[in-house]
Amino acid sequence: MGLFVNITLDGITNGMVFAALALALVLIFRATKILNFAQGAMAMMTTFIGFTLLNRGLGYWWALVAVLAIAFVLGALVERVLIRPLQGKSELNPVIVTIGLLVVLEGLAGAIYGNSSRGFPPAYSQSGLTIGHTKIAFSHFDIFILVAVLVLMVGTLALFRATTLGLRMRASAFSGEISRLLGVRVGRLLTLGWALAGVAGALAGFLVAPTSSFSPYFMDLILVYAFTAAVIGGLESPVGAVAGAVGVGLALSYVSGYIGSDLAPLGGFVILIVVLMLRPQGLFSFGRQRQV
Amino acid sequence: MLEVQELSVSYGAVHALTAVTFAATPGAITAVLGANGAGKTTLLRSISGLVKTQSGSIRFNGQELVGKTVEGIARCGVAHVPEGRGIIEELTVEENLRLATLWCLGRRERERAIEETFALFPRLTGFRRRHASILSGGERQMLVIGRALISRPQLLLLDEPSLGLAPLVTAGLMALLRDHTVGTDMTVVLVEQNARSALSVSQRAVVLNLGEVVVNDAADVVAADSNLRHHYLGF
Amino acid sequence: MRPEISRSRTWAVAAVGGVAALLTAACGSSSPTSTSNTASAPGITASQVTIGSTQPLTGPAAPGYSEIAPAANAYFKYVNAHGGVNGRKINYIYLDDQYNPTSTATQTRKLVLQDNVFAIFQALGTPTHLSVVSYLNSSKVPDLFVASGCNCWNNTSQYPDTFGWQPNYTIEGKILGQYIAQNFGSKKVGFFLQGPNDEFGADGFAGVMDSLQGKGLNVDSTPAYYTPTAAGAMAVPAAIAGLQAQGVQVIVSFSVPLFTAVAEASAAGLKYSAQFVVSNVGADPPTLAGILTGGSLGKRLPAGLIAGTISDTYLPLLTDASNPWVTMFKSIEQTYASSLPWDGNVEYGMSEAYTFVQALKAAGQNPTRASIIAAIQNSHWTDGPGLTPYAYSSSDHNGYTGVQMVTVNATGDLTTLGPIETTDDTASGAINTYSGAASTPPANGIPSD
Amino acid sequence: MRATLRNSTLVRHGLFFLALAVVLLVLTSFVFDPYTNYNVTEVAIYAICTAGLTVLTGINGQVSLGHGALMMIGAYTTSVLLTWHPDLPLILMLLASIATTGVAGAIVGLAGARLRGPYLAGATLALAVALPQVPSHFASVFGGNQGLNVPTPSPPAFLGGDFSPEQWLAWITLAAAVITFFVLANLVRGATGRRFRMVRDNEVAARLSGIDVARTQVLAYIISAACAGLAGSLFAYWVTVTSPSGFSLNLSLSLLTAIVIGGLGSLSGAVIGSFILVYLPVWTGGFASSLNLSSNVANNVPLAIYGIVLIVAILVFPRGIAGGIASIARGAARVIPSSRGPTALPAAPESSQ
Repeated sequence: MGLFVNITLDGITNGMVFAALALALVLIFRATKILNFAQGAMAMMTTFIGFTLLNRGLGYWWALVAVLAIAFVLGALVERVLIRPLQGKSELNPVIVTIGLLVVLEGLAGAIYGNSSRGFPPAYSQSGLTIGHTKIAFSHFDIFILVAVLVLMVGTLALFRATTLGLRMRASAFSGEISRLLGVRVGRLLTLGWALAGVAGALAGFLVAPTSSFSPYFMDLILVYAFTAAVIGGLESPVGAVAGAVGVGLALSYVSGYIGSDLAPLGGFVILIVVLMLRPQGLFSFGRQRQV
Repeated sequence: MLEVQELSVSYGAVHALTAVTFAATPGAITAVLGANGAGKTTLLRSISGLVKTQSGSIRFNGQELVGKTVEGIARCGVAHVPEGRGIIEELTVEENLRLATLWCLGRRERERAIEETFALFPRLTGFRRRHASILSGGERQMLVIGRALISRPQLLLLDEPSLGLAPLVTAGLMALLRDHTVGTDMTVVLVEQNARSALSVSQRAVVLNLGEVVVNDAADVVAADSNLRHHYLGF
Repeated sequence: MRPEISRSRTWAVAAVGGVAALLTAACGSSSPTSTSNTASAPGITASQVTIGSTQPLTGPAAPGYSEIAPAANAYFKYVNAHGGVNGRKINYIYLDDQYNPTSTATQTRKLVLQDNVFAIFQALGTPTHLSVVSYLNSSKVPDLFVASGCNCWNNTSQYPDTFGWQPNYTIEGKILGQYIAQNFGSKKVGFFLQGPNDEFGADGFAGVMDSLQGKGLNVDSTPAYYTPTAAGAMAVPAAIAGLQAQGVQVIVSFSVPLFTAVAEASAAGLKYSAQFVVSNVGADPPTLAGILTGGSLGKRLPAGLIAGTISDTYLPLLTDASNPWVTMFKSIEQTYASSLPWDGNVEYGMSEAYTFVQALKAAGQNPTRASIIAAIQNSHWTDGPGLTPYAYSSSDHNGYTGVQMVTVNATGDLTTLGPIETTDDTASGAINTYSGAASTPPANGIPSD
Repeated sequence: MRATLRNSTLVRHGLFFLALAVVLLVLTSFVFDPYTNYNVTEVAIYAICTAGLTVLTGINGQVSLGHGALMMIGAYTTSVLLTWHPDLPLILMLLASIATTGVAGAIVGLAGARLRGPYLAGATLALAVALPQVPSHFASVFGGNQGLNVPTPSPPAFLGGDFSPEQWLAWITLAAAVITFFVLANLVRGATGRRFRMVRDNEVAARLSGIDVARTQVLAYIISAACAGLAGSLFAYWVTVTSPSGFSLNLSLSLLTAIVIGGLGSLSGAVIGSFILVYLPVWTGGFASSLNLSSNVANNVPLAIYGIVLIVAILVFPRGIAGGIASIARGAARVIPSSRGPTALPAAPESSQ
């Protein structure tokens, strides 16, 4: 029973971390219909910048704010410089460019910071809480992760559903040409989508770094799981992304806890396939198949 | 007042428009007619900035439009209803309308304009919060016309609004269009394959053939010229 | 006339000189005491010896281990700056294989076919090096001092050109197991291993079980395994939670440093205060502390996290300032590789480089691939940084034969627990206390013949 | 004679590939040193796999981020069979790997036929990550993370004692590559290729013209997987060890990168992409080591340069290098109309559009 509780809590925490990055992927997919393979590497880079700021003596929260701002600019820059020129070409080209960016950023971080892993400070204590007389695998930092990701999700939802900015962003994503004809400055909104995704990714980096070995590659695997989660969730829905991510987190955790840690990625794969076979457009998609 | 002068557009080696010159006046509907591939859609797309022009000028109320961005032109009061009912299916009906109000109307005016549009097309009211993808062809056309009018444009560009609609619905739409144009300061350019119904509501007509203007005259004169009708308009 | 005499004398001188030259040349090709260098083997020129290696410079095994080859190279730079070996400079090419056997295979081909190395030296990792050991032996490339404790390197019939160096995992496991049996007899013992089906974890497990079996101990003989990949690291907390659920009190860990660190941190996160007994390869305190605390940044973790961890060593303690090997290597590190931290990996890399120079010297003025193999098999080196003698002979390609138990103290340094002990890798081989005297390095720091 | 040449694709391709085979035979036998042969073998292995991926992604329009996993199935088929029956002939190993991977491709294709665009990408990506866990878990059959060792095929005795194993493997692999490209070039030009392209360009139109879209997609997957299986089997012989780490997500992404950089939808693009895949890291590595940098920088500069080359290549040649060459050739043909037209480009028997 204790094992089950701990494994479940571990799965939820991991899932929340995947969710933060999955939200970033969803933001970009909604804006530009592009799968950004460099999302994890961008988050890695900003987390290293945060690491430098912390080393220079900046306080944790100030460093976090600075990093989120830098990530905003980085996201915007990537869209303007690398993605914009590819508009209207083969849909695989942006995929290759983001893979290229991933490689460049990892090379750059390795050259500057070295390839070895290091520790990264958490916002709060990472030792497990005691409830009654039982110790559980859930810490103050895990609570922080949970709250931060939920706030991110609700914020994303509110932006899309309740603000005119969100309306314009959705419109730009679904139909750039019609939106432009209605006076929407689509280019800026696509840039904004990438910038906001950069922010979500950077937050994910700050949340993941203390729980894993912090190195230029520390986001690679998170990206794969976040990607799986976003696909399960339907790629366009923030709620779907979070639900998918928690599902993937739990699947990984149960498989490694009860079957064997080496099979964990298979757990993620199996739920992805089950979901996609039942709903080829993911769980929370708009069901556009009627159009065809 | 829209003045197009010596406008040329080409796609690679293909000349889509060659030295097109015409004018459209406020308070009137100017029909642009011609066979498939005559360059009608290209003409509208170059006015709204979607197509890069090669030479010539497009002036609206004295402002040069060539060189402006699509959204910049839209914000000059130009509403373009593209071919194939340009609604955004993933947004709700109300969101489609609201989107068109965002840059031109204040917060309070916005809500009133939306209510007025629903009053104008009561059939849309029931679908207010539904995705626009579930609308029928006629309903979609109501939505795009309503959306075009909601921003109170000074220049309305309509591309084949009757395509695929039942004759009765088309007639209703055309009548509505005339009511909203004649006697106002709005300039309307109506591109149609269905020349007969277009000419019935238009005041002027421009006939294009292979990218060149072959006729530019009053609508009733064009409608009366059976030779012209036979050659270019197919009725 | 005069010119005649003069000419005949010139002839005579020339003839004598010619004979002398011939004699010298003849001696040079047959006697190791000659003074002229020839390109006697692939990778050997008159002035240089090129050797190659594959190392985890990046990837999951990089933390700590990525320092080993640069440290060895620092020792070679020192030797080169002091005249080299028989006038030859050592050129050490080490390529990154990311601890990925596929990459090891391709990088080793590059070293052998493209860079034309004389020997492979210090190639790191059990799963990685297993992918090329057959290739190297079929190509007759000396495969010296594999940086791994797998028993498999000691296989003189299949791999006559391969030599281990550190005590193999079974030797190490037996001595660790004996300590557990003597000190934690009443506790439940479990395992955290690289694996399954990884010789590193399997050999260590076998060694520990040799010492535990038949002593009435409470052993959970189903080990928890980890995969040495990024995905594997994420799964460690669940694996540790599994051991906790089984009531394991002593965790025997054959793991690379990153995974030792993750395992200990996971246990701390679960408030699971098991006793960790970790193989030497995964227990270097500076490396673990570096991973756990984030170097210059973080607060040091609670002392309880790595303090109290039990391990073993076969080299002098890093902090033993009275040991001449330690002071020598430390000063070489400060001159030739000042960016490296002073830790167990650096000591390891330099010690192994020292052994290589011993072998190269013993292989003669103009070494060949066969002569260096013979030299190691016939060596009975008495000097060297290790605590125990080497086992090398024509039938044994194991290196060091024993270890001394250590523990991490409250300040994060190692202190010894008891005597140096030696054994072999058979199940029945007895464990003996080693009482030989420690050697001292030669004055110039370069092995004599 | 000339008319036959122009009209029969089969004959023209046959002659072209025969000539290619002769050129390769001369190069590998008399020009290349063992290390070059070793690298050329790698190029040929990737070319076989990327040619299959080109059929699937470039010509049939189905994205696969999981072809590394399919190569893995081929490699393990060979390696497991070799541990059971070390004496079976190599050709049997290759055929067995093609068969098992083809079956796996049918399964993936059946599942994939329900999925589109990013969803297919997601599913195949997850496959690429998950499948290598199987051999690592079922260690008794697959050797775990350590993998299975594969003996290098030794050249037959009549070739002489100093005939290097590298050269022998280069012969085998290049022969397999030439045959694969011959078969695929004909397939792509023929009715099957036309069906593939119709499904890619417009599923609805394809369906209306009587094409069974799902069946076509599964067929494309099977063909593509068979190529991956062949490549995987040769890969096992080339690396001499088959372990899960050889088939990481990186491999799958590299294969996709190769076909896009080379020129999506063109078989010559697959070859160009495979060359880049093998030689770009060699060049960037050489360049970086010539700069005499500190070890952190030296280890990572090749990686960064590799990424920059990928990005710049796509920005400069949005249709890949083969596409870029083709449009330069077309431009030249337009400037000098008397020069030989597009028919004079037999080196690109693809024509995707």
